[in-house]
Amino acid sequence: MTIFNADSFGETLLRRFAGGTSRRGMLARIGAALVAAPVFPVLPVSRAEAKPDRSPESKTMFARNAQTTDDTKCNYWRYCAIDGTLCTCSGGGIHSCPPGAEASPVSWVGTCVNPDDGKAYLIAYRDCCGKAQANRCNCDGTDRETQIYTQQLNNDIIWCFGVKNTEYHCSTAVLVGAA
Amino acid sequence: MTIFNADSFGETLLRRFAGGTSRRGMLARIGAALVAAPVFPVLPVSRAEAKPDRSPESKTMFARNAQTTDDTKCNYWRYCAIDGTLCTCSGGGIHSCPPGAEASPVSWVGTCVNPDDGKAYLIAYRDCCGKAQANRCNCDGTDRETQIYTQQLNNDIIWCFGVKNTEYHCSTAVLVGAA
Amino acid sequence: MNSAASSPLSGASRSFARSLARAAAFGLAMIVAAPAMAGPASVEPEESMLTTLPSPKPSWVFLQRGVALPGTTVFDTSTGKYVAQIETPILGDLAIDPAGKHYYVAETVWTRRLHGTRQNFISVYDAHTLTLEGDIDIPGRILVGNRERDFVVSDDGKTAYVYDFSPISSINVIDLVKRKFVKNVELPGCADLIPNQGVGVVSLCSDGSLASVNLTGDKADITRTDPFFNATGDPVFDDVQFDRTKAEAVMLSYSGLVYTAKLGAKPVVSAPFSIQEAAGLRKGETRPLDLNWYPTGHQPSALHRASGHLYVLMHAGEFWSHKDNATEIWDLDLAARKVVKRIAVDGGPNVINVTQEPEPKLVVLSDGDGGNTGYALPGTAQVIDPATWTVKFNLRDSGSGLIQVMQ
Amino acid sequence: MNSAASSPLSGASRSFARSLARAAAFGLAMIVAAPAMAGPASVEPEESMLTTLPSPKPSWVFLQRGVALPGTTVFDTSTGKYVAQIETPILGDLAIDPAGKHYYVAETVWTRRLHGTRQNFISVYDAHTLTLEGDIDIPGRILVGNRERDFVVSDDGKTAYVYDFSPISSINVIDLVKRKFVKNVELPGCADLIPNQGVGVVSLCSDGSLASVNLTGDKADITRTDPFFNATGDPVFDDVQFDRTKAEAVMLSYSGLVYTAKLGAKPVVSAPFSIQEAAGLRKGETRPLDLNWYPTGHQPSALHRASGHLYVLMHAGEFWSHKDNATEIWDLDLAARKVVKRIAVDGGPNVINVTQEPEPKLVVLSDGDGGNTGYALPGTAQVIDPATWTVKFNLRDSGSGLIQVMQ
Repeated sequence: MTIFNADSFGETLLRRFAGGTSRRGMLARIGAALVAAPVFPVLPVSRAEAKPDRSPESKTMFARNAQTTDDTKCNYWRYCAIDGTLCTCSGGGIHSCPPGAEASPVSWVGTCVNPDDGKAYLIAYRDCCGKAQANRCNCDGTDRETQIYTQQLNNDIIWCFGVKNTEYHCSTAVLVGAA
Repeated sequence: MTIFNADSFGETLLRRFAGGTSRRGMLARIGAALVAAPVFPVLPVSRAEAKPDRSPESKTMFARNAQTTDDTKCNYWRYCAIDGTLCTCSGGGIHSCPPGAEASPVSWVGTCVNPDDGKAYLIAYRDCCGKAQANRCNCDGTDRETQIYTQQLNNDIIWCFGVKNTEYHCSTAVLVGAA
Repeated sequence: MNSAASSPLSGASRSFARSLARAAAFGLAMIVAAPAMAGPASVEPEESMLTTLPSPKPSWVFLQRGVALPGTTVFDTSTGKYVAQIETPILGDLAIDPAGKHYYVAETVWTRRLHGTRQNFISVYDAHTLTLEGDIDIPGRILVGNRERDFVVSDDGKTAYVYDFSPISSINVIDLVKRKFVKNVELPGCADLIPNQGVGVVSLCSDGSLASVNLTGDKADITRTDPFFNATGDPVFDDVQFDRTKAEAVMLSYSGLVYTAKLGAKPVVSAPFSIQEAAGLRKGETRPLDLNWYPTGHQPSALHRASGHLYVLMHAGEFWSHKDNATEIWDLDLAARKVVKRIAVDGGPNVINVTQEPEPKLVVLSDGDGGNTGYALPGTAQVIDPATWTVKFNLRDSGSGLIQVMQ
Repeated sequence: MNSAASSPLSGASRSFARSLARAAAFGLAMIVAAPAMAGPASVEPEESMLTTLPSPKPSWVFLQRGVALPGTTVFDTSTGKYVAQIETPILGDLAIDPAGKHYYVAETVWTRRLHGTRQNFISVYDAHTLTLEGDIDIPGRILVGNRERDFVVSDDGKTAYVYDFSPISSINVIDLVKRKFVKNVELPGCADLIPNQGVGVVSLCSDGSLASVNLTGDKADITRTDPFFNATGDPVFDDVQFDRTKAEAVMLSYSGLVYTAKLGAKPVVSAPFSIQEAAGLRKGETRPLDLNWYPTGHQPSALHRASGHLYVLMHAGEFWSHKDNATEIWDLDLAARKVVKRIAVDGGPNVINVTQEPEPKLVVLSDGDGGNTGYALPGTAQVIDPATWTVKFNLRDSGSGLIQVMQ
């Protein structure tokens, strides 16, 4: 049975950040809060199973209808698993918080297909925190979105950690890399 | 020039509570928080001018269209100067707070005409406090409603004083007496 | 409310009285509540009264007003009437004392609204007066809306469990008798708390297992079942249904698999069956493009304990559309593994619950209601009688999120 | 926003880093912001950035989101674009530093939301980053919505005045340079604060006078003008318009009388004139039954200082309907005492303001907007060019209450 297969989520990050580094070394680096790293629940990710499926059959309804030109619309390609108010409508940008809001260094993630190249990318939905909800352009993408026992893939949680105040203002969709 | 003429508001209360009592004595009784009393700004009310005008010409649009049967509707006669959520729609009554809410002992007032007898009555709009706004049946009557420098006749102020928490929940319309 | 009792308003405090005298001395006119001392008047002045409530009834339904307005409204599904408002904040969690004597609200506030110090606590309200009896401070709690399994009370009403994610995953254990926080127990890789009487709690885990957390000893002991579901490929909804009397949990996956588990020191999970197959259709897939009927919503199912019927919000669509609005309610007889009724439902609900009366009533609502404002304001809940499948009442301005009932 | 500058996100705190390491050790997967250390990837990973603002512009408008949702939205009336959100709570008051360096928010919170300790303070925000620089505690403040004259800043930006009603009527004086509460001054029978540079404040009183509160000495000295209006029979609206450069206040009564006052140590009030007569109609009555055009709204008028034009929300009706929705805007030339234009307005606004640009823009809104929900949610504000009387922009989801501009 597959334990963790959110596309290549794990594989990518292992590739990008772990490389020859040991798991222990990786944790040490997380400890310094300098790098991103996934540490999987209970069992390490199976690389074989984590391979992204890029066949047309893998494309969700969202992916089939996504666009790449307007990041203030819910069907912008990166928003495949977002939930909340778009920072792009609220004085921020696709990877910028509005003035006075603080970006959570920790986020949930999605794997979204860019219709321009047909490739899957890992998106970090970083919440901007510490201000009352902007409530401008509310979107809810649910591609591969799970429940709260798999937190990093759940978009209902207020992802405001390591910030001064966890009030939720809006969400960004930061491109982390190819999936 | 008339300094205070909100119908017989002043006159009534002077008649009911002051009687032969001195102004000083009246204040002492307010100090004991046992009685209601108006103490007028700067100048004492002129009794002659404070006489209620019961001619049809004195009837506002609200009074001409008021009813006496359904206290969950905005045109119920006592609501001529109310502003807010009706407690009658929110688990309370015309002079009862909903469970968990605390009635402010201080209130703003209105002078409303009861269409059944054509007489004017003094109504104390006592806010129920300490719970989030009920937001059920919102009404805004403006008969003789003034601005905040004449607080006792203004219905925008949160009239929650002497209660544990001043969060506004809903408003009652307590009959004080004939005007 | 007919059932409400009344008692006279207690007098103002002395310090307030002093402040009032001072205000009066400075020329402020006002009316003070004062029926007792009223002089002669043509009309008897009224007293301000307080209203009280009976114990929570099985016919009552508790509807969160959503993420824009705080508060949980209570309606009686027998009469369609509004009962009262319970003071739940936005993202607060309500738990009802099984004995009906208290309402518990788990909440998080900053001392200065959007700054200051974060505080996490359980507010204890008297069920009859809705007055606050006190707070129980706890170290933390998850901030997420529309979940019933982040704050649960044991069947005997003595212990509360609050899920925390900080982002360390853990459980806070609270003694409701002593009104004291007891301990925090780490719960790696799991969430969603189901009370497991005499043991502790059972929890869903991201490896596809159930964890049984034994909290009877000094040290928490966590054991897991074998993985039985795919947490990323076909997750079971957080919204686990639980039958206290049978100690049985019912879980539903995105694709429509129905699992039941017998709780206890070592939970036992049954082999799943497909709700679509139980309706005579083909099994749900776990890939997009294939159209089928799927369970949906934040609160997609409701178990009527006595009859063993599971009512499920369903919609026609593709996989990964598990938050869509429902167009049908399916009535699943769990013992018979058969969908006995499929009923079209208006208003696109995505939350459902059922009262635990012998003749139950379903309550459904579209989480995120409030017209076209997009603000998730209280909308109109429908009370449906599953005996006749007719809408008995429309509860206006009722809720926009989680629906709860007396267990 | 074109005008916004960006700066890289600062790193997470060390204590959070520790907690993260602990979380990781317990099997939690997450993504941490980490652009700098990123290894080779086909796409360059993005950094999280912060956005900053220019100083407040005369073309900006500040719209309170109302009594259901906290926050004040800022829009640019030159572009119709959303700029940012300032953190005003429900019933909070915003004041803009005349120098444009800070936003000040007077607010009231309980330490535990609906219980605990009441706190009243002024939050100081940097105008460029909108970060909170600190709080200034004050003893109290009135709780009322939609008023601009409960929290004002002196023309030199050094002193703030907060009106308190507890129910004793008073003024709290705050030193904005030292960021300290200075003193509380009792203000019997008066409210609504107008900064009176070099003296203190001027205030409207219930005997129909203006009080001048001299705060330069150790003891506050209050002098009053002769009564000039009828506070109960024909009140002037709280929403006094004030021209800082001329030290002149403009007041408008329910019946349509326009008063101007020259401020100073001893304010001088001019004889009023009727806005209806200025429009060639008969004077407004102060009794019901007589139909006429009357000023209306929570913020019924807006003064364009440079041109001396007062824009007034008007409606046809009877006296005591001063909160009705407006159907016209009247353009009153104060010096000429003439209504030079009457324009029909859609949407029934009851708040109005005007930017202080050489070519001003009017902004109107229906306080209590938000569709048919009755919740006073942010609605659509109209930006009107009074040169052409055309709607330049519709600002959606903008406000539902007070409208403010740079003075």
